[in-house]
Amino acid sequence: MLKKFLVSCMVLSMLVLPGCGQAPASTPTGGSGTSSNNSSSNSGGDISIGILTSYTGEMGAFGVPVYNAAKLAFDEVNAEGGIKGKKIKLFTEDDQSTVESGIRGARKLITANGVIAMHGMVSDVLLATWDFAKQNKVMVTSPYAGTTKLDTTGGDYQYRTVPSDSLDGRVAAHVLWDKGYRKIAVMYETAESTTSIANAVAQQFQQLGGTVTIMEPFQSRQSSYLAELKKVSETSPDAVWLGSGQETAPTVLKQWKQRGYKWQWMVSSDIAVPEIFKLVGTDTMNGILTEIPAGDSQSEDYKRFAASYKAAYGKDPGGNFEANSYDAAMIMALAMVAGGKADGTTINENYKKIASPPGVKVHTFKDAVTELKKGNDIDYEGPSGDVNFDDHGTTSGSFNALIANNGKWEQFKFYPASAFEKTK
Amino acid sequence: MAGIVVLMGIYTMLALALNLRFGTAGLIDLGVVGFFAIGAYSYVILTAPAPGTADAYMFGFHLPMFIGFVGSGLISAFFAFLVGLPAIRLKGEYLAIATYAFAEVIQYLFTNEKWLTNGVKGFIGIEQPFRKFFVSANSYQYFYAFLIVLAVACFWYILSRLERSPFGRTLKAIRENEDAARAAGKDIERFKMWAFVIGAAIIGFAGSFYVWFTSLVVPSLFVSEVTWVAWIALTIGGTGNYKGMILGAAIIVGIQEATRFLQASAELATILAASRFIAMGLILVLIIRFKPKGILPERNTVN
Amino acid sequence: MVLEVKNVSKVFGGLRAVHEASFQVKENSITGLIGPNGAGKSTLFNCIAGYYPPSAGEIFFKQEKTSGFTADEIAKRGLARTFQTPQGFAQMTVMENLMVVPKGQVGEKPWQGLINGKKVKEQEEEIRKKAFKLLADFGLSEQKNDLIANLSAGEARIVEIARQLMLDPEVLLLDEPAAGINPALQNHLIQVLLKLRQQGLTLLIVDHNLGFISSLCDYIYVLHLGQIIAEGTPQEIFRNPRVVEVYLGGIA
Amino acid sequence: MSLLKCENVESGYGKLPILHGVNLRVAEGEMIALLGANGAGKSTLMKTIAGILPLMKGSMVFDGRDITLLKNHALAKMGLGYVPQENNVFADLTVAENLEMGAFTIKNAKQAIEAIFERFPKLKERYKQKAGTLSGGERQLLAVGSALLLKPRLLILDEPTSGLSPQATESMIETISRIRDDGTAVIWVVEESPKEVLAHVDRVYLLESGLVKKEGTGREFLEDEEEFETLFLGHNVG
Amino acid sequence: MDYIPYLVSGLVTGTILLLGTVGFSLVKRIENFLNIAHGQVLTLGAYLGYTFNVKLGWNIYLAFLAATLITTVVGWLIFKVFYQPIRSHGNLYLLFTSVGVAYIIHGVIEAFYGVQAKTYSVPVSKVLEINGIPIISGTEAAVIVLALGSAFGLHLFLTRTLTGKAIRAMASNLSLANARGIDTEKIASVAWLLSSALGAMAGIFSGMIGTVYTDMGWAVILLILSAAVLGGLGSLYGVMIGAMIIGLSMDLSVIILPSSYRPAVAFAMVIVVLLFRPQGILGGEGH
Repeated sequence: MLKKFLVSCMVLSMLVLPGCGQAPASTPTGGSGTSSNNSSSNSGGDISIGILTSYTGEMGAFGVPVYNAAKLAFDEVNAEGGIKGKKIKLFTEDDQSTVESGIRGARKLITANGVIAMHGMVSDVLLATWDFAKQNKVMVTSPYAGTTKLDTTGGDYQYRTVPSDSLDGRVAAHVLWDKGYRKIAVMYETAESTTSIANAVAQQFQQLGGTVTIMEPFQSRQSSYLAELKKVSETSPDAVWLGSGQETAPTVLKQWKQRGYKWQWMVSSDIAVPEIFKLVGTDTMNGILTEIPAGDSQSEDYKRFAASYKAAYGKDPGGNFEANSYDAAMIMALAMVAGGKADGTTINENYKKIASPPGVKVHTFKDAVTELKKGNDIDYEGPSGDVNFDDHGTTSGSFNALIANNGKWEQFKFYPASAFEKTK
Repeated sequence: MAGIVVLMGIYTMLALALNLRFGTAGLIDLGVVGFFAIGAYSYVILTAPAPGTADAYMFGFHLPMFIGFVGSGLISAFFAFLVGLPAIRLKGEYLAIATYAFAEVIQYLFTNEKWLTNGVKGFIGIEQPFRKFFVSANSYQYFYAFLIVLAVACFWYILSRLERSPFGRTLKAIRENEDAARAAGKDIERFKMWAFVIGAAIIGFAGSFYVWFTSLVVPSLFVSEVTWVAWIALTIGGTGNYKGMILGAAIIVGIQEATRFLQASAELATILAASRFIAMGLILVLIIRFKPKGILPERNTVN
Repeated sequence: MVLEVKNVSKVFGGLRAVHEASFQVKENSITGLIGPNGAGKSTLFNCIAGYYPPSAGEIFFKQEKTSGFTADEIAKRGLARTFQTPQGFAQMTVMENLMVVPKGQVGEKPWQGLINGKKVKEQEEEIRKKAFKLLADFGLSEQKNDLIANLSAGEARIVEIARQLMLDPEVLLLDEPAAGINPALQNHLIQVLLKLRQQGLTLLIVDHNLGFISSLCDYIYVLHLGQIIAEGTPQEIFRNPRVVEVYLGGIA
Repeated sequence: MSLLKCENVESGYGKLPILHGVNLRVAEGEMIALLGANGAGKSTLMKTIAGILPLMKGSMVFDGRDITLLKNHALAKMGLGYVPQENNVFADLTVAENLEMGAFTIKNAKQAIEAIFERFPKLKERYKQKAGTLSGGERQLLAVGSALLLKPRLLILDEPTSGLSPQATESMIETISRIRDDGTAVIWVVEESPKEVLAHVDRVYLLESGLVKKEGTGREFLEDEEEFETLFLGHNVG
Repeated sequence: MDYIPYLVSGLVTGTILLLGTVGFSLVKRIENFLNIAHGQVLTLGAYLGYTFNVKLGWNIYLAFLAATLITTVVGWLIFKVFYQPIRSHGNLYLLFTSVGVAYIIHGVIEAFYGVQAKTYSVPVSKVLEINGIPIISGTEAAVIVLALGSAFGLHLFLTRTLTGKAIRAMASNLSLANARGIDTEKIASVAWLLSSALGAMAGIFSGMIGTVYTDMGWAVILLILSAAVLGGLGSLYGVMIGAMIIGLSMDLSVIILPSSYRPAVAFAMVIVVLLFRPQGILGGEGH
């Protein structure tokens, strides 16, 4: 009796809540948008792919853009007739930015939904689910898992369309050096990605001949960072690199402004999102630098991608790894076409091959299919850049250096992948 | 399913340990996750290979899995002893706050002391027990679920035996009336310490099981929510009743899994995550309101 | 002298509850400690049993200085106490309550309890027998499976005495054992206590009422405002004008 | 008409009753003494009348109104003042604040407090002091004073002289009889100095094992010296 | 001179914490349980402040008033719906109910506002500089003044008004308060209103200084518990000092420790205090 009552309470809360929540107009639904039917778990004709990403929790801001971008790619594939007549169908799970939830989500996707590939995990979740996925011959890809832990272990059933954090950090150091700063401080949250990027920034900057005045790790989500700012200011740096997420960075930046400190900021790519201007204030943001692992936003690929993204979701892509997610999904589809089979093993075998030289450079699904039909080797290039993979499944990656200007991130310099090959 | 069983099992272990501490001995311990983390890290540090160049940790003893497992319980128990030395005397809520604070400090330590824990990078690719006998991960996960059930049964057996022993009887007496227990010549601090330490050992072992489940450890796994979930499982299931604890753990994990099957779209995820919290809160509030002793309350033993 | 209290004082904050009280309890005697409410009896009692450390003075039990010991250490040495309002392990049965008490239970060590070996089982059986006999002596056999929480006040008081006897004490400290018990049960209690003395036990009874105590005690001490104001046999105490004044007031 | 009428009152802590059907009446302006051994149920009866313990059986009528279900604070407003035996002042509040709490429900609190200060000048001297730091006698005085502020029709005093020095006891007895002289009915739980108290009271109830064993005037009790001594000193054995 | 900015930031942290902790220990004194959901009351206040300030575009001080008002009422409703009916169960049940309530509020807030952090639109104010070292900004000064003002207001309320004194009386001796004719239910309601109002203010102040996010309540309740233990759980003035000590020590610890240890400093202090002075800094003897 009681149990029944409780269950009904739970269901009730779920029915009531969506009504009052803020539901954006562009609501993509899991299976229905990409295929005709989303009721059965693995209906014979469809190819099931899982998006396991963070809709809630610390990384919650990235989930929807990553999902949307991947869906855009698969929609294009389906519009072209799918893969050998089969349509791609998406299932999605929220990892709540936690490993435990991620593992549960992955297990559900693999065992209940029968997905052949999963996409969209953050670093920790990817590491925790990879082995299980691999054992089940399920391919795993991520558009933003930058963790340095994968630098030497990835490559088999696991690929990422984003460079490693260590490269990210090196680029940040280069940007600051190129801007003429010689004395910087590094402030970073004690999270995995921010810590590894911070270390890379400091190391690279010193290699370039600059001085790092202080490495200041801090705890996220505190009400005040005045003490930390003061500590950094005492070392009088010309510029400060800040590695932090969207919950904490605004506090740091606002308090910096309130206290009237004057140094140049460079922030990590977590903060390189449009929302940041609302959170911090356009004035405060003006002139702040960042770099993001992305293709040249002036490239044709990117412009085309941005246009169709905007058409589908009413928003400009940017800062949330949309292009990386799009490419990861597109390569997944192409790998199946190239291998002629729709399973994880096929994707794994062809993933690197079709996106890396040698081969005919292709930019769209349609062109790629045409080339493949001709029997040609292809080298896919998309909105996120060359997407060439190294032996451990990581893209070499190009970077955009951005500057905040009146409420927008503007590209002021593009660093192609080739710029860093020698420092690797 | 197997994954659900594993998590249910692990939360049942925590609830079992908590029941010994609170249900039997009356200690309000809000530091469950602290010992859970100590257990998990003990296992990992004992079994980890020597550090590679990119690693910040200094000790990886590369000991056999079995020793790591035993170590996880023993080290957790040892820390409980250290914490208990001063803290076991604290009354009710003060002990609760002290243990809560302890668990938080542990998390900060594990985040920041890279030489020991490899910091936020943690350890990855942790080997699972008997994994090599299984070809596919799929069949292994059923075996692992079976292993967990076995372990829960084992702890259940040990704890229920302990509870029925003179030791358990004395603990209960202390819970019921400290003054009278003292008048009966019982050194209540010593008995409480035993309950605290044994509880920590079981939580430590649960840490090992958790590590095998996640296959990695990072400090962010060990947030205070773990403590609350264990308490909620114990409270709604019924303090002092082993079946209740399993039921409680099943309900909590069930709520979390149930919402998974409603997961249809990206936007719904936020609402679902939110309703998970609401459901968890509601169930706790309602149970306390209408069945304060839990769904399956403790039965008084009659000789 | 099995128990000696020497110049014991106890101060709470600014309040002096006991002031340099001294008295002695002879072996195998029944000694009374009486005084009106607020005289400091319970405080002194708690000092003896180790629940409060005395602010000054010393207490000797069997020639050993026990002031400063904890309550459980004193109890283990053979000085058992009861409480003014009976205390018990509420959600446990009468039998369990008694079985908790005995010293040196092997099964109280967790590993022994876990293994539940022969020694533990034998000891349990012994303890059970002993408890059963005690309950029978006190006429409580029928209640052995009742929860303490469901006993009447009188029964709870007798169970408490029985429980403390499981300690095999040499001295039993009783705190107002007659309070809340009807006269019939009181008589029963008196018989029980006299029998215990016959068996060699020493009793120290605290009460604020002379009636019950006078029919039991060999020797009485009177406490008033924290000080011993009189001592003697019951007859002497009854004739002591100071005691009568304290109890009945001045206009006698 | 009696001010307070208790019939067949049963009550106690938890499930088990301590009082087994007590009958008690108090007339307007009358002073009643309640005697009995420890554990006889005196404090329980007082707490039940004051509405702190719930009634299990029986009825209570105060001032013509059934108060069986009324809560403590409502009773206070009706003019039933209660001074518990222990913890009868707000230790963390000053003397003046304690009195203000006593006057919580009345209108011209200031004047009433002034009147109390006049009556008990000792309290006035210490009005800024925390009640927790007062001596035992002063504390009792404050407790009685606070209860008087309600201008109660019936004042229940649970052993107001417990633990007081002889002088303090004497002055407390005097104070209380003056309160009665002012027209307030009093129920007085007596443990100590019964001779002095009984000389002042109108009627006496003797409680034993949760029942009224004897009822009579103060004089009757005092005259029957043997029984009186038995009650307070016990049987003179030998 | 160099340390003044640390002191100021400690003051800001401390005063905000002070408001939160005072409300928490008011409930602790009146109802005698640890109200874990109090952290969520702060969060609720902060989010409502965001709604008025950003969504509706009101002036921050107007938004402050409106949000405080609503949170106060909600806090009181929560008391009526969740806590009052189970009072007789005992304080441990109240504590766990408050954990449940905390999860419910957390979930509701997340359902309404989503998971992304929010910030207020507070105009950047002028900074007071001494010898070129920025000391304190207008917003910070306003927060400190308002928070201390509210605490002082609470002090006046508790010592000068009859209701305030009744709250203290009730905390000191519940059954006696009843015997004195005080309607303790009503007074408890007032205490809950006050507690929620102070909590809401603390939440909004921390929103003005930093960001507002859904996990805020869990983070802050830990600091509140620490401050409360430090000051002696029930003592209102003790916890004010406790909160200031926690705020200052966290921010001053940054001088010698890596700042990632900042919150750990607070918890470590709790452990140390509990070991050596379990009744807290200003707590009385024994409990």
